[in-house]
Amino acid sequence: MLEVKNLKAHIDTPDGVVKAVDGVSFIIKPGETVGIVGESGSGKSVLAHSIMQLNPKPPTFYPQGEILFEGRNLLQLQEKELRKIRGNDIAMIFQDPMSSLNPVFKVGEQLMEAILTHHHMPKSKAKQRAIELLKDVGIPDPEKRMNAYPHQFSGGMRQRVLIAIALACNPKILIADEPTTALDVTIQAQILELMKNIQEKYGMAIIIISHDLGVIAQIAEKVLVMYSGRIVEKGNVEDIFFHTSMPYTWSLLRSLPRIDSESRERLLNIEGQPPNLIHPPSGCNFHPRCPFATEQCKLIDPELTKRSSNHFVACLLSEVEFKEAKRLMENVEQEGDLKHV
Amino acid sequence: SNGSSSEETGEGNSAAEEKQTGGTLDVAYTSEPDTLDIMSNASSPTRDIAWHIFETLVALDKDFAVKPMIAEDYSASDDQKVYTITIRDDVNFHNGTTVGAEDVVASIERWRLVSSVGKVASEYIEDVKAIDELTVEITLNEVYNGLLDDMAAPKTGLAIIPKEIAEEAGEKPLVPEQLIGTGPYQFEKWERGNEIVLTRFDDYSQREEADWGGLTGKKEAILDQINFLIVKDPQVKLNGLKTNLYDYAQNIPTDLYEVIETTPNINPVTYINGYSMITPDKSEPPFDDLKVRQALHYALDKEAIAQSTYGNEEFYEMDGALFDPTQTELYTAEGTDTYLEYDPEKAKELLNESDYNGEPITIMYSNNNEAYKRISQVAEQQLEEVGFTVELEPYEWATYLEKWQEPHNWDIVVIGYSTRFSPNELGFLVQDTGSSGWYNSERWSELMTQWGLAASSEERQKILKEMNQTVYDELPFLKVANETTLDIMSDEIQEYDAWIGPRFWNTYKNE
Amino acid sequence: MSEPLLEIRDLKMHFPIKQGVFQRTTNYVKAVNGVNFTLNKGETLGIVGESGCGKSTLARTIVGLLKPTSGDILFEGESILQYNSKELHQLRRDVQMVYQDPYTSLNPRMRAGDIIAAPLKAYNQSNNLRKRVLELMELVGLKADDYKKLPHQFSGGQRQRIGIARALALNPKLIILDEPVSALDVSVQAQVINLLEDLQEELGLTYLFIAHDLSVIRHISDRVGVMYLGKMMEMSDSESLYKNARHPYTNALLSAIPLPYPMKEKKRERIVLKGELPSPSNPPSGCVFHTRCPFATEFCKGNVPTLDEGNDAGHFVSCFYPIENKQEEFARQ
Amino acid sequence: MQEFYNFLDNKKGDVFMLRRKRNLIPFVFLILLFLATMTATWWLPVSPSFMDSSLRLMAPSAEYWFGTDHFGRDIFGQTIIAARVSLLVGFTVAALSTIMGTITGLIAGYYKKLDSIIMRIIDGMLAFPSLLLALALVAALGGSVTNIIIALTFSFWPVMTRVVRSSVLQVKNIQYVEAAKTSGIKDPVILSRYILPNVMSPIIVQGTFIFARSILAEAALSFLGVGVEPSIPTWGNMLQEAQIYITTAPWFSIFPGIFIVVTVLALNILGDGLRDAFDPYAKGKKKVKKQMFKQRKQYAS
Amino acid sequence: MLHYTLRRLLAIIPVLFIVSIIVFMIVHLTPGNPAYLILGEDSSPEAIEQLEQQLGLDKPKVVQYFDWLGNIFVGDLGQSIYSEQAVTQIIVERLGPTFSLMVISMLLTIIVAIPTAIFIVWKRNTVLDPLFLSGSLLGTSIPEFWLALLLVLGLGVSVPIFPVAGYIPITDGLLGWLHHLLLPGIVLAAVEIGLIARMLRDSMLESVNQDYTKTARGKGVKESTVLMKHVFSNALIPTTTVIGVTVAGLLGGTVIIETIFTIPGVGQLLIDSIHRRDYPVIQGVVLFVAFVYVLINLIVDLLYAFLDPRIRYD
Ligand SMILES: Nc1ncnc2c1ncn2[C@@H]1O[C@H](COP(=O)(O)OP(=O)(O)OP(=O)(O)O)[C@@H](O)[C@H]1O
Ligand SMILES: Nc1ncnc2c1ncn2[C@@H]1O[C@H](COP(=O)(O)OP(=O)(O)OP(=O)(O)O)[C@@H](O)[C@H]1O
Ligand SMILES: [Mg+2]
Ligand SMILES: [Mg+2]
Repeated sequence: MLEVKNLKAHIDTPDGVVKAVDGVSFIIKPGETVGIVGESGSGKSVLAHSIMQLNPKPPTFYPQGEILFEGRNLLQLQEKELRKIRGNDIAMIFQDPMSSLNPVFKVGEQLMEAILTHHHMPKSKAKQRAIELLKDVGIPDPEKRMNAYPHQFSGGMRQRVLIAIALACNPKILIADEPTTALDVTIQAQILELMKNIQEKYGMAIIIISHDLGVIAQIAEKVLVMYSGRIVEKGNVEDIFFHTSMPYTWSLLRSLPRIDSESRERLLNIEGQPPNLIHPPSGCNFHPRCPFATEQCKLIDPELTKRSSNHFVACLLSEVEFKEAKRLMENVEQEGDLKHV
Repeated sequence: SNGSSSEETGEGNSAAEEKQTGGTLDVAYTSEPDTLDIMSNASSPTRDIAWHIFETLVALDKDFAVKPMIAEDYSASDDQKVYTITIRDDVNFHNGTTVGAEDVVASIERWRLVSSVGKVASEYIEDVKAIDELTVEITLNEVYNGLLDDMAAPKTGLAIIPKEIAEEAGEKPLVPEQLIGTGPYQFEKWERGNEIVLTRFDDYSQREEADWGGLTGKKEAILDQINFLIVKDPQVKLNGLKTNLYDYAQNIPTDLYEVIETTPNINPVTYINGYSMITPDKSEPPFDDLKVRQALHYALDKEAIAQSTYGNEEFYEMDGALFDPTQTELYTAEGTDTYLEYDPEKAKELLNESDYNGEPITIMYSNNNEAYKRISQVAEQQLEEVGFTVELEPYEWATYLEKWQEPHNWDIVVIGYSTRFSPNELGFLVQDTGSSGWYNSERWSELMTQWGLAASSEERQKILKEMNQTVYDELPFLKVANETTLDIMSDEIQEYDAWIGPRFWNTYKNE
Repeated sequence: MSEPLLEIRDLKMHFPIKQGVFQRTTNYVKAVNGVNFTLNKGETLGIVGESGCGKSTLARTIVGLLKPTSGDILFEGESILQYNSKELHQLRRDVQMVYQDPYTSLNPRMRAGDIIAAPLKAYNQSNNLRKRVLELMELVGLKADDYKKLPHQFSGGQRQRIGIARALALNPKLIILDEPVSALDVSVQAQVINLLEDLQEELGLTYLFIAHDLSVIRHISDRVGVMYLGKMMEMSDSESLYKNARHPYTNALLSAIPLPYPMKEKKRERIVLKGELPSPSNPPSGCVFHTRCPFATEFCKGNVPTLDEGNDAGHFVSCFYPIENKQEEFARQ
Repeated sequence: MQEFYNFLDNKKGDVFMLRRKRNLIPFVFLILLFLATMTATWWLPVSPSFMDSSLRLMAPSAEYWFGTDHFGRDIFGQTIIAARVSLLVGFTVAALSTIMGTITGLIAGYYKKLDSIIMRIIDGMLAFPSLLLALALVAALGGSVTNIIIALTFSFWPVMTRVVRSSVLQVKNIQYVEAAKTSGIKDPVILSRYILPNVMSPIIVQGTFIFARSILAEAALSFLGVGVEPSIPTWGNMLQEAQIYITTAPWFSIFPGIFIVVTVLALNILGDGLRDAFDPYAKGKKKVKKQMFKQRKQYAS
Repeated sequence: MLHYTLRRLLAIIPVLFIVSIIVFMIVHLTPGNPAYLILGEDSSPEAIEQLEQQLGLDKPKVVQYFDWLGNIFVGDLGQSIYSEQAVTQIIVERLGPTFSLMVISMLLTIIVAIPTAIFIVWKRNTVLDPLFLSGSLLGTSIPEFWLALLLVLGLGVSVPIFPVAGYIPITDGLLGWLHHLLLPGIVLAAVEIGLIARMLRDSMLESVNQDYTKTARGKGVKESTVLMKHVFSNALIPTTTVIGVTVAGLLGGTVIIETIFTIPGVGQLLIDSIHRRDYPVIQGVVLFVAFVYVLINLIVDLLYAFLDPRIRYD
């Protein structure tokens, strides 16, 4: 249904060109849920915006690649055709709930606009639908809250409004850029449930970007891991969570605070600075921070290679090498810990 | 040329055409009068509009000679102290009543109160009384030959109004409802800031003398209505005439003459309009010193000033006399020989001899008039060339008037005076006032007294020559040039005669 | 026990709802509706709760951005509501806030470095300014060449870090963090949490930490408060709360945590809260949770529970029928 | 750590607005105009105030580039000299009213309590026709450029205040202002570094408007006798004097007119540059265009 | 809000009071005296004194002021020294033309400026933008009388579509009214269009890249709608302010346009009265203009709260 082929999205700045998305490819099928995780600043939002063709041009430009939606390249579509797709076929939940709502319009109006843009119906009906949507996303007292302005909403409430806007037209693809960051877990669960229901009902595909690996685990079937504008690992959830064979993903998972862990235990994190996207490191982008990096990693830029049927990894280490390295590392750490104790 | 007092414009063949009665004339008039009370207000806008409404006992004809108007006849006693005036018996007021001696007496009484000319005359008047229905007798306390001139003055002359109104108004200016005269047009309405409307007075009692002209003789109201529209901008007037929005526009900058000449359906109208002058303040240094005034005189190249100011030679005349050449009774060129002497070297010498030490002198002028502004600017340059230090101080008219009253506010003013009809009216020579720059001259005062007593034309000519001479000897002011006013009118207007200002009787539109 | 740094006494913050041409007040949103707690020096109090229950409002009231409808806020024993502007200025050096919203809380026309430097300049700590800023930036994981970038050139998480660096700049006594890590990837999140903990140890900082991520809360907090509809439902030290949640709402909350184990996650049972979501402008009578509480009775509708200490010392709960001994159940999960 | 500092030091010195060609040209123009007018008396072949009534209203020629006026003065010289007072009036009035308007507007918009007082005074000030004010000033202090500047400043300043205030009302509600407040940043800094840059664009638009209008208004006041001496030319009073010659001697009005327009344009471009310096979104447009062009080519091939 | 409105309405009184003092002082301190003007160039000091007495100008200024103020409270602004008409009546008479002119020019301004600004923002990266910029600046820096003359010569004289001057009240026919006011309206509008379109363009450019526009675009909303609705309504505040000030200013009359097109409006009234030192009229007009300003600015202030709900006054 959606195929992204070797997409590059670069941003021009006075200091140079930021290679925010630098050669990303993936495919989404109807009814599928793809999670995107990755370091903050790795280009997830830019990628999402590229699919929607919403990056401001300038400064953003697309030096290469294709985004094929139902066979049409979104990069080359006329604004008019894009418009028909946006909101209706592909909808997006924006990352920032605070500034993504227009401060001078009532929440209800903004929601109704989403409905009325693609469907001709009387205003009263649209209003009805809007109220329903608000209710679905868990806004209390939706009739009254329709008349509130965004600044009168809490962060989570605004986020839910954005979700409602995205869901308004039952899109074929939903791009959710950190849709639940501002939500408490109960509402988060409710929202994820809602998304799943719609997915089941209409065969909607979902691209969900999140830092909350729990959320990814809960909803996604496939996962893409991004690092400095590239996909460094992709595969089924299980592959990613249990058969990680990419040092970055592995480090990421290790940084998680666990609900069952002792409090105050020091969290692990990835050492070093995130890469400079204007002048990315040579070879493998992750090498300066990779605990297993070799001299080779500095020179050779690894391609995404197949590990198992659905599992692709961009790393020079083979699965076996990686496992070995991992084991060694964990041993060292434990020894270190013992010394401390 | 502007040498003749009245200028007939309009094409030759038009006279042959049938007069068209009726119609409305739209006149673009530059400034709105403060009042239409012609007796109390000496401004040109008041005069130009009000003389359609009001008439005087005696009036000036086209050659500026006094002729009867409402009066049938007049005579003076042998001792020249008693004037007997008879009134025409059929003169109607706009309110339907007829002019009687009582009305005239009341009007004279009011005139003595409110008119600046009337106030001068009033000092000589002992008594005014009605002898019968149509006869009035004025008794003077001493011989005063200016009386008839004063009564006939186009500005603040003796307009005849109904007795009740004269008494009711007293010193106050006439309000619109009181604008009842005997003229060929009557007052209709006044929308402040917009227009003044006059309509034909159907019961107007005409005089028969077609050749008198001026403000008397045969006046025929042919048009139904005259609208005086207040239009300030010259370009608007011109464009309005081009597009038939107006039929007549008063006071166009002479610089636009070329345009007018080349526009087919617009004809120029010109008439004399007094002269511009440079008046030094004679009460204070440096100009209390005659030498410095002489330096001023020699420093000014009046022809250059006039050319820069008026542009087209048609519109100014280099003549140094106190009156206009068309005023045959008053004009004499004698005594004005030094008028155009321009000698900067001599001016420098005179300045060196004097006490003047380069302290700045102030030229004050009112910038409501483009001409004064230009004269000042050119004069500034010429004066600086001979060693004066000059500062220009333009003011708007009201401020100017107030500043004018105080000698320390200025050293020189640039101003103009409209045509005057007797030495009595020469405001710029009235002794010891701001307007004359505090001119104090026994010689001049003596001449004025003689003027009041002079009866014959020869006597007067002699005095006038002496007056010119005095002005050039004592230099109370420096005349720049005679001005000619330019009006424009549509070629539909026929048999139009401007005299000294726009007058719309005896004229008509051919559409 | 160390001494209290911040005391909140029966704090209420009601926003007027305005309607009509003349914007007359027709009702109030009772965003914070009677909250009490004490925060001790060097402690971290985590606040969790339903979205829209008044957490941010509480935070904004504490830093003096909103004038509370009633109640009192004591900082080091003094009521800050009576402070004049000079005292307030001094207070602000000690109390800093990290905003929930990383986008609008940064001046779009200031460079990242200047944003972080601003509080330092405000308190005349300008010597070695640049060095200090770069240190702070490094602490929160920003690069040196980010110094002169403008906010819109950063990603969401990067902006959040600027906000954190700004709050840390002055070494305040109390930092109020309104969802500081929700936009961060786990690695940076770990880095920031580690940093916060280190700083607390080193400088004895006190945190009021608002978050939705219960794992993070658990990790960082000494005590946790659970809010619902403008009120505190439960408050205890975090061990006790996570192991032995007594309020039905807390319980539901804990059961809804998504876990990063795909297999488990897909099988897991959750307690789903039913019922209409109540509106803060028209809160339910009695216990505000009764409309959605699985254990509610008629009694709950008519009576307002208070935040009481039960058998466990230091474990306060505002419920007539608190759940006892949930430990085993929790362990099973 | 050390390398961080080195890195920064290399990049020191912000992209000053004049680095852009678009800003450089108007800047150079204004500087040249300023120098030209200040030194005009030395290099102009004919004294601009030299009158010769025989040379009235001559069309532009090799000798008189811009023709002559009704006194036969050289319009080119007049136009150059006129820049003195016009620029002085324009700049001073624009600068003064912008500065005062910005200050009062910031304060009124930011402090609720002062708002009602300041704005009522501003309302009152707005009501005074500048002409009346100028007349009174001339009466009190005598006629001069200073009085024109004062009178015009008084009439333009309140408008600026209102414009600034309205934007401040809007901006001050955005969270970064709150955030700054809670960081302990003092009000003057909040006003100057947080609010002002975000209300810059209406200020610049209004400021250049004031510049243009005050040059013209100066003429209107001069005409009423409260202006500078007529022998000192200004663009405004040149235009005023040229008014009746608009059809017969169009060059008389066209040249000062062009100078006004070009100066305002130059100033405006500079103002825009200034705003762009504050505008985070307005950077690097040009380069991108080139790249987009390239990209399109690629697609085409 | 109601409270705020009432407070503001009450505040009109002190504002007008202060304005009244200042205008009185200014008017009476300005040199020039109606007595000189009425009596003309060569009047005698005695006559002037007499007239001053008659006009009540010889009384102490304080007395004159309080006489005037006392009458204002009963709604009487006094009488013109010249026409002896009531000042209120004079203002009312002159208000018709001025108000008409204001309406026409404001309508023109808004009709042209707003779509232009939106269009330009839409085409912001094309050559149209700098062109527009120069155009708008031309509008603001071209003297009104120039433009007026050009238009009159073009559309009044060469191709006589419009009358070159004059005014017809709307009661004499809507068409004639419009016909006479269109040219002056255009001239006035040209200056304002330059300013307002510029103001709007710049404010819109400020918000054209805000996140909420992405949301709107993401909904599939047309770019033009995004601009016209979302960007536009966020950019309105400074523009509204300028429009407010302009409207109020126009109600005070525009001397140049009224003169060139001979429209008997408040501007001409004021300038004529200043020239004539018709004190009661000057004072009355200024007070009236002040009142209009305060009122319009109040409306604009209230509008802010509607245009941006985050703005609150209490
Ligand atoms: N307008 C811009 N100018 C310059 N750089 C930009 C711009 N927008 C984004 N970037 C850079 O592009 C990179 C990718 O940004 P993006 O917003 O896609 O990150 P992200 O993966 O969504 O991160 P997060 O999870 O923190 O939101 C970041 O390094 C950011 O600094
Ligand atoms: N300015 C305001 N005017 C009216 N109501 C407001 C205002 N600000 C907040 N509210 C309301 O107050 C309630 C609490 O909001 P608050 O932002 O404190 O919630 P929160 O607990 O921080 O939620 P979240 O986790 O979603 O950020 C919400 O119902 C919100 O709509
Ligand atoms: Mg992002
Ligand atoms: Mg919140």
